[in-house]
Amino acid sequence: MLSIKDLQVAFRTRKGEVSAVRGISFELARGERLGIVGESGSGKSVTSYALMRILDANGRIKAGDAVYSGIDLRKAAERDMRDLRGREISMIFQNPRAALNPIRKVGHQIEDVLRQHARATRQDARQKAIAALEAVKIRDAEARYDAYPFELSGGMCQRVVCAIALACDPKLMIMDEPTTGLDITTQKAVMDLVDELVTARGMSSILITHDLGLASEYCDRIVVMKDGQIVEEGAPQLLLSAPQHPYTRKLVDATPRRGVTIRELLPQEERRPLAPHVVAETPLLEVRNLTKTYQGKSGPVHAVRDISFTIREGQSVGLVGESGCGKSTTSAMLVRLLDPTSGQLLYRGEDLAQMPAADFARNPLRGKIQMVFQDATDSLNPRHTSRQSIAEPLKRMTDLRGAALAARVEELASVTGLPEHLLDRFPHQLSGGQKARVGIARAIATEPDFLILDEPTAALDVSIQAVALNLLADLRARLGMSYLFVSHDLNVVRMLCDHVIVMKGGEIVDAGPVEQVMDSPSHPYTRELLEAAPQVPIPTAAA
Amino acid sequence: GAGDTLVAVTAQTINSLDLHRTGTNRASYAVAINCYDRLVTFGTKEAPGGGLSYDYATLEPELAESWTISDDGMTITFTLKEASFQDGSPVTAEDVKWSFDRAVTVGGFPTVQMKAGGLERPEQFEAVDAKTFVVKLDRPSKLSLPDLAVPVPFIINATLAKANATADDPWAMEYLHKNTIGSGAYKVTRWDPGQQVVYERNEAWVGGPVPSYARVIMREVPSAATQRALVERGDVQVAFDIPDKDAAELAEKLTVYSTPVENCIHALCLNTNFEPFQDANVRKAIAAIVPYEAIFKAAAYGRGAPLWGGSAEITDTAWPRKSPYDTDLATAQEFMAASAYPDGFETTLSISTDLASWMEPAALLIQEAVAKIGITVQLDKIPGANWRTAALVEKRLPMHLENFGGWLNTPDYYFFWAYQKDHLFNSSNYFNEEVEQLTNETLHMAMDDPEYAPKIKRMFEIAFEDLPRIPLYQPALNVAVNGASGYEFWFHRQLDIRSLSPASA
Amino acid sequence: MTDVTVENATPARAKKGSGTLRHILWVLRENPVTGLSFAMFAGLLISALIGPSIVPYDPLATDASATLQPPSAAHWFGTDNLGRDVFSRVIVATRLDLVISVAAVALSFVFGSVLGAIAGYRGGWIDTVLSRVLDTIMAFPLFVLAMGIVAALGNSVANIIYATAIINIPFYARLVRAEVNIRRDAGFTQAAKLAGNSDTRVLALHIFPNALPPMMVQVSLNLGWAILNAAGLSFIGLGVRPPTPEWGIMVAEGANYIVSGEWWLALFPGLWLMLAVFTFNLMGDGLRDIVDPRRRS
Amino acid sequence: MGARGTAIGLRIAQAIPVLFGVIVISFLLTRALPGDPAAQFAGAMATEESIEQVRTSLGLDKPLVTQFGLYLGQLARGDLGQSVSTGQPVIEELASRLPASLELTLFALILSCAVAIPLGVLAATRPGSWVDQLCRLLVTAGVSLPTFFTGIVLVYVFYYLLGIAPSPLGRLDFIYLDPPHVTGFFLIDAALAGDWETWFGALKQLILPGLTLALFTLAPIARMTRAAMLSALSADYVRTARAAGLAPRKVLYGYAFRNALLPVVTTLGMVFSFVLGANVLVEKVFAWPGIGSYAVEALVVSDYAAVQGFVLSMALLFVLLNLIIDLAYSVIDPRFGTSAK
Ligand SMILES: Nc1ncnc2c1ncn2[C@@H]1O[C@H](COP(=O)(O)OP(=O)(O)OP(=O)(O)O)[C@@H](O)[C@H]1O
Ligand SMILES: Nc1ncnc2c1ncn2[C@@H]1O[C@H](COP(=O)(O)OP(=O)(O)OP(=O)(O)O)[C@@H](O)[C@H]1O
Ligand SMILES: [Mg+2]
Ligand SMILES: [Mg+2]
Repeated sequence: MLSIKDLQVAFRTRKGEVSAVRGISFELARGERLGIVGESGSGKSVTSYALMRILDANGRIKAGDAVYSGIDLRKAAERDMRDLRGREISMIFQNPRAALNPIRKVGHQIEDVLRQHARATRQDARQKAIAALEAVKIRDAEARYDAYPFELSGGMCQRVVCAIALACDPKLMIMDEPTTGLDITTQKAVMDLVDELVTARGMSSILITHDLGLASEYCDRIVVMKDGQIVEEGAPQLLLSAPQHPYTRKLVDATPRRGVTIRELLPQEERRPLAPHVVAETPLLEVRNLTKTYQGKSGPVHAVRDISFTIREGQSVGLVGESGCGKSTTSAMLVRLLDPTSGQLLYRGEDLAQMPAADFARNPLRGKIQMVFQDATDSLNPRHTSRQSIAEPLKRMTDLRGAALAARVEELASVTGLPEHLLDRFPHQLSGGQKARVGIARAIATEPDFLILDEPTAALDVSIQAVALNLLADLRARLGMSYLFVSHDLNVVRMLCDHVIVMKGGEIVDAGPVEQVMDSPSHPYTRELLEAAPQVPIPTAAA
Repeated sequence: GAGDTLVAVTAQTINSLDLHRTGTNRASYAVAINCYDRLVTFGTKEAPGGGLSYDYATLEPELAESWTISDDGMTITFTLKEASFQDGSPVTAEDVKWSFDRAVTVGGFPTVQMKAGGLERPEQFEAVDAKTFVVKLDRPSKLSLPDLAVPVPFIINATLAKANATADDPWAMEYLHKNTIGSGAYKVTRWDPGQQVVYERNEAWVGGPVPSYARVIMREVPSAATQRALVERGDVQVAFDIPDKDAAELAEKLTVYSTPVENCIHALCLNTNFEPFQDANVRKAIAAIVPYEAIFKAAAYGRGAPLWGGSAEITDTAWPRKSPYDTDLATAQEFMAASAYPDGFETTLSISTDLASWMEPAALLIQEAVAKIGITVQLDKIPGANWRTAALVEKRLPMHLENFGGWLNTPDYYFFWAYQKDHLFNSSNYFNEEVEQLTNETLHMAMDDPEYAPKIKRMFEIAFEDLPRIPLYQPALNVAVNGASGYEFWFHRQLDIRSLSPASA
Repeated sequence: MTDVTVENATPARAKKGSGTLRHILWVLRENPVTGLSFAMFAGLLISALIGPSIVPYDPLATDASATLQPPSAAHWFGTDNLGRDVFSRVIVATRLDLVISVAAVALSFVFGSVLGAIAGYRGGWIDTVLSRVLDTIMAFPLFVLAMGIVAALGNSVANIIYATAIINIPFYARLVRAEVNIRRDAGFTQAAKLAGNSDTRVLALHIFPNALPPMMVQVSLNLGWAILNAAGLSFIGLGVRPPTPEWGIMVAEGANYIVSGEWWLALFPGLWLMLAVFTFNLMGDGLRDIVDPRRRS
Repeated sequence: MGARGTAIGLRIAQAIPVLFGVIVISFLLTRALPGDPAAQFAGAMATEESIEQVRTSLGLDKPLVTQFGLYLGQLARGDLGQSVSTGQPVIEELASRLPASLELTLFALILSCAVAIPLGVLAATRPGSWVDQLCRLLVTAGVSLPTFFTGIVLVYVFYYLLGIAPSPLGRLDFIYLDPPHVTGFFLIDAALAGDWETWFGALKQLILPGLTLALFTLAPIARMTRAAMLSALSADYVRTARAAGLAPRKVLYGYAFRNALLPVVTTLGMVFSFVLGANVLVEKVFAWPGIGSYAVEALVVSDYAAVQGFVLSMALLFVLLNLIIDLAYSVIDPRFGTSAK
């Protein structure tokens, strides 16, 4: 149905020509579900844009053939391509909210496609649009027709995007990371829905993702891309259990899953034994009846309601839960960036909640409680080099100056595995993993006792995530820090933490040692979370 | 049709149709002139700069048919013409009395101007019968009759005015502000403040020959360049009061009348309240260094009349007249050396933003020239709104430019305003006992009185010796005309549209 | 160990300095229009600095024998009604005009930034009050407000600068407020707080510099505006005092001579004025790129 | 609709302190003006007493606070006072002059939008190309010219030299009569009256001053259109629309352009109020009987009531304009009034 041969795509940029896709070939049969995985920048998206011929103006297909049902996609006239898009081949993008025109009713957006491809007339467009909405199982489709994207939740937006994509009964559906940015439970619901529809209509599909778990769950065949080339392809089971190409192996290894240790995420040759960390009995931080209520425009928002827990010295506590359940609010209060509405924060017996957050900057304990942020890019000042960012806490909170300061910064860089020549780069000149290292180096600069990690790896590729997680584990062992690890990836929490807390709607619904909570979940919500997480069907790497 | 409509442009804004109203500006006097009659008016003569000019020496009837002056000169009896107001009602002596009463009662400028002619109180005016009107004076004055020919004592339809008066507003100020109810040659049919005034002819006018134009539009065009373009292209027939430069250049293409303004002098004033200027040698030094020629060229483009380099001997009573000074560095340096400030001094030369077009070039040239004798001058531009207070009322500007012109064309009248202590235009704070006395004596004295000429000459002598005001030149009123004729210059420097006619006619 | 780091640090720092220079050169070279605008700006600066000492005539000296001369070899831009050399006046005026615009923009930049930064960072009632005050200024017809201020205070160079600054403050304040507001809760702000910075430091050293790139565009537009504003004031008679040469006054006065054929009086100062404003306006994107480290590669 | 209604109500409420601020500042500003209005209006020949008389009649002999109180009372009765220099009630003059300024400004903006918006869109669809650079240079050149200079040059060339433009004498040549007053906008009034000759007359007068102002406003509008279009064109929803096979026109106008309109509308509002204030200079050149020239004259002679009335009416207009922008926003953007952005 679709056959691609030696496809090459290049972009003209200020720095010359960049080849994003360098000669890839694959075939897609009718009704087949193909997965494309690979790390960020490997050319997954560009491949799909090239098929649709919707590359940015500076990009072009340099060579190769792409034939869809006998039509040469490379040579077809723009008119014919337009006819093909949406009617024969559809696409779904990540971040569904942004993918919808914010100021147009979703019903009209569906109608636009229907009318464009002459699937509806003025009279029956509305009715067909509603039917399309119903097909993606949106409740109360009639009413949703008149809704604007901002009035819908993320999951609903993605359903609308699906409705647009499916409106004209295409034969091929391309999904480019369709669930990024969605909650883990929503993600599952959406994927199940799309899969069901695609199968039911006998369509072919291409799922682009960097999540091996997702790909193996919803695809018949997977191709692995790296640097614009396909390095391996095959059925999920086969590919995952016996990866041939080193890159695939690395990718498979790095994917967090049940029953592997954190070291096993790394490529085999890098697995040094992990020093054990010691969990003392003495409590480091006791949280008592912590509550935070925001004064929102439409009444108070109870972000955190009366939570209590204890973190012992050297202990790593995982905090999981859906988006908006209050994880970030809790961590902001613990790290004293935010004043709680009520409750106590006993740090080695001293109640930190008494001190206003605004004055905490001058407190000697400031250096003892630090944090690594969710989004490494956002957490680095775009105007500061890595060196400046790492030196900042040292300058403010220690007496180190001049050469001693420089030495300490370099030491921190080497501890976190940041090459020294990157120290004088600005954040935009660093990769995601490098930025994460800068963030970690900065957080441990003052040798804190307590480190909060607010989804520190959420924005990273799996292989980089694996390195970062190991780095954190090493540091914990070396410096004897306590961690509060905030995440929504249960597999990661399982590997890194001793103890886990599950939050929902601002409350703690479940808590206990990791094994207990995860292996025999007692609370239904915990169970739901665990089920929603895609599982990589890889037998625990024996080697 | 276009033939009986005249369009004139001017930069000035008419802000009231009633000259007597407080705050009425000079441009608005034109309405009083064109829409109302006075008892008498001045005759016409050939103007020195070409064209016609009013003639101060002859008085002609306007609403009055004739008048007699009693032997003691204290009573003037007027007999009125058979005239009617624009609403058809006849003009009576009662109307005249009411109008004169109004002028002397409302205060402000009209009252002051009436006073100059010895007309101060309503009791001085009497309507003997419908056609006979009597003015009684406190003392005989040569200024009384001419003062009745200035725009102020215009005659209003009293019946109509009173019908529109209220207890708060007995003189119908509000009504007259927006309506012209006279017997004059024109009436205002439309007034868009800040834009235009439209006059329409009164066919029944008896004050003079019926005007040629049935309709006259006075448009306000603030930009001189635009005015010039308009008249040059013939889109308007008259550009009134244009800058000297445009006048000089337009004169080659169109008819341009540049009439030296009678009894008006552009002068450099030295304030005797400030020490250096108390020194007569300093004043003379300055008078000898002022680059008259250059100023006349740069500020006036040669329009008007020079007022420098005259003979030292005074043989007649003509005024304005040339001062005996001329630009001469050596003389100036001599005077300066003889003064108490041989090394010069610093001072400020002030000009008004409103009059910058002539003051600024003049001031710049003066600034440059006096530097040669060691006087460092800082230029100061004073906002127009402040000028009167600073220069004339508070008299606090050390060195400044000034442009007084007297309506009544006699030297004593000029001296009265500009050389007498504390009088408004004496911005130099000048005081000289002899001048005070001479002025007082000559002000009301008949000009053919044998004592008159010697006294006036003496006044001139002192003025040129003491030099509180250094005459620069006599300015001209410039009017460019394209397609019309009959322009007549008036002392009030407003456009008299009554005498204008199409050029071909 | 210490020695090693000292050695290491020094080249690193040196590299950083030249990096900035290289960055600037790169920005200038990358876009021909930007490069052109900076070249023109350099020209303006040079004429402001050394102009008065190289012009052929004293800009204040009158010459009654050579008034209103059209451009010639002796007087490149002709002479004015007092015989002053227009070329000399135009060149000498550069300094004053640059001073007026730069000073006015600097003032409004500083005050607007402080006000906007506080409002954006603090939020709450301070923000509300400040926003209302700024709205009030904006609700004035700005040019007329400037006129009023100059008329009330008197038309000196300083007052023209103040008036221009005041009417521009709201633009900076609003811009900074918005920029600060979106970064108030950004990750790097929180990180800076964690590093022990007080609120003031966080605001001044971490958040505010990030608002600089968009502000640079505003600065460049305002520099041009300030000159136009001063020229407008001159046109209605509220400009700097004579005989000081200033472009606005020269254009305003020269405008009266256009119809009479002495076009050079308004044209050349007008051209220079336009050139300066043009230069400033074009510089905006370049300035922004220079202060924006994200544009570095 | 509820949220929008509340949001708009809130905007109106927010305008109240602004208006009060404007009243206070304009009051203080006028009192700070140099010159003694009493002396000014008593006339050149006035005596001490007559000046005092004028002062009392203008109420300027009372302490400032009392004057302010009286002024507020007057305002509450809808009375803006009487201009001393023109002798007319301020409100009447504003009513007759405001339409003139508005007509000119609107005309200029429409002219400007008609050029700048397509230009901006064009530049955005080809960023970095020579078309883009040329647009940038052109519009920047336009905004670099002092308006009075442009105006004079246009008059010189098109009226004086070529004679194709009508005389720069305000809103209507004197061969026409003003159309019957309905809105005060000559173009509209003449059209209503069906008097097409006058309509063309009024249009001809509008062209040069309109062009002068339009040249000046091209830059902000074109630049903002370009920027907004660029960001809209690179938005995900445009990619979605393209991937769904929508026609390029539909994508460009139905999707990208409508979203780009939002910032453009804001810019338009700012430009409008700016131009209305900056009209002053152009009105002077073209003898346009608008409120700008009125304000200048009033300011020069310290005519308190006129200046205050002018400033207040401009502030009201500004508030109204913001409301209109909000309304436009609420029409274009369904998110208006909700917290979502
Ligand atoms: N418009 C463009 N101009 C220049 N280079 C581009 C452009 N679009 C993409 N690229 C380059 O093409 C390469 C492949 O990008 P692509 O978006 O396909 O990656 P991806 O595999 O989808 O990554 P991700 O998982 O992060 O979405 C990248 O190196 C990117 O920098
Ligand atoms: N400043 C604020 N004002 C009002 N409500 C807020 C504020 N900050 C957070 N909230 C609300 O508090 C709740 C908890 O937010 P929080 O950021 O802690 O969630 P989270 O668990 O970290 O989610 P995510 O996984 O998306 O990061 C949410 O409902 C959020 O909308
Ligand atoms: Mg991608
Ligand atoms: Mg969070």
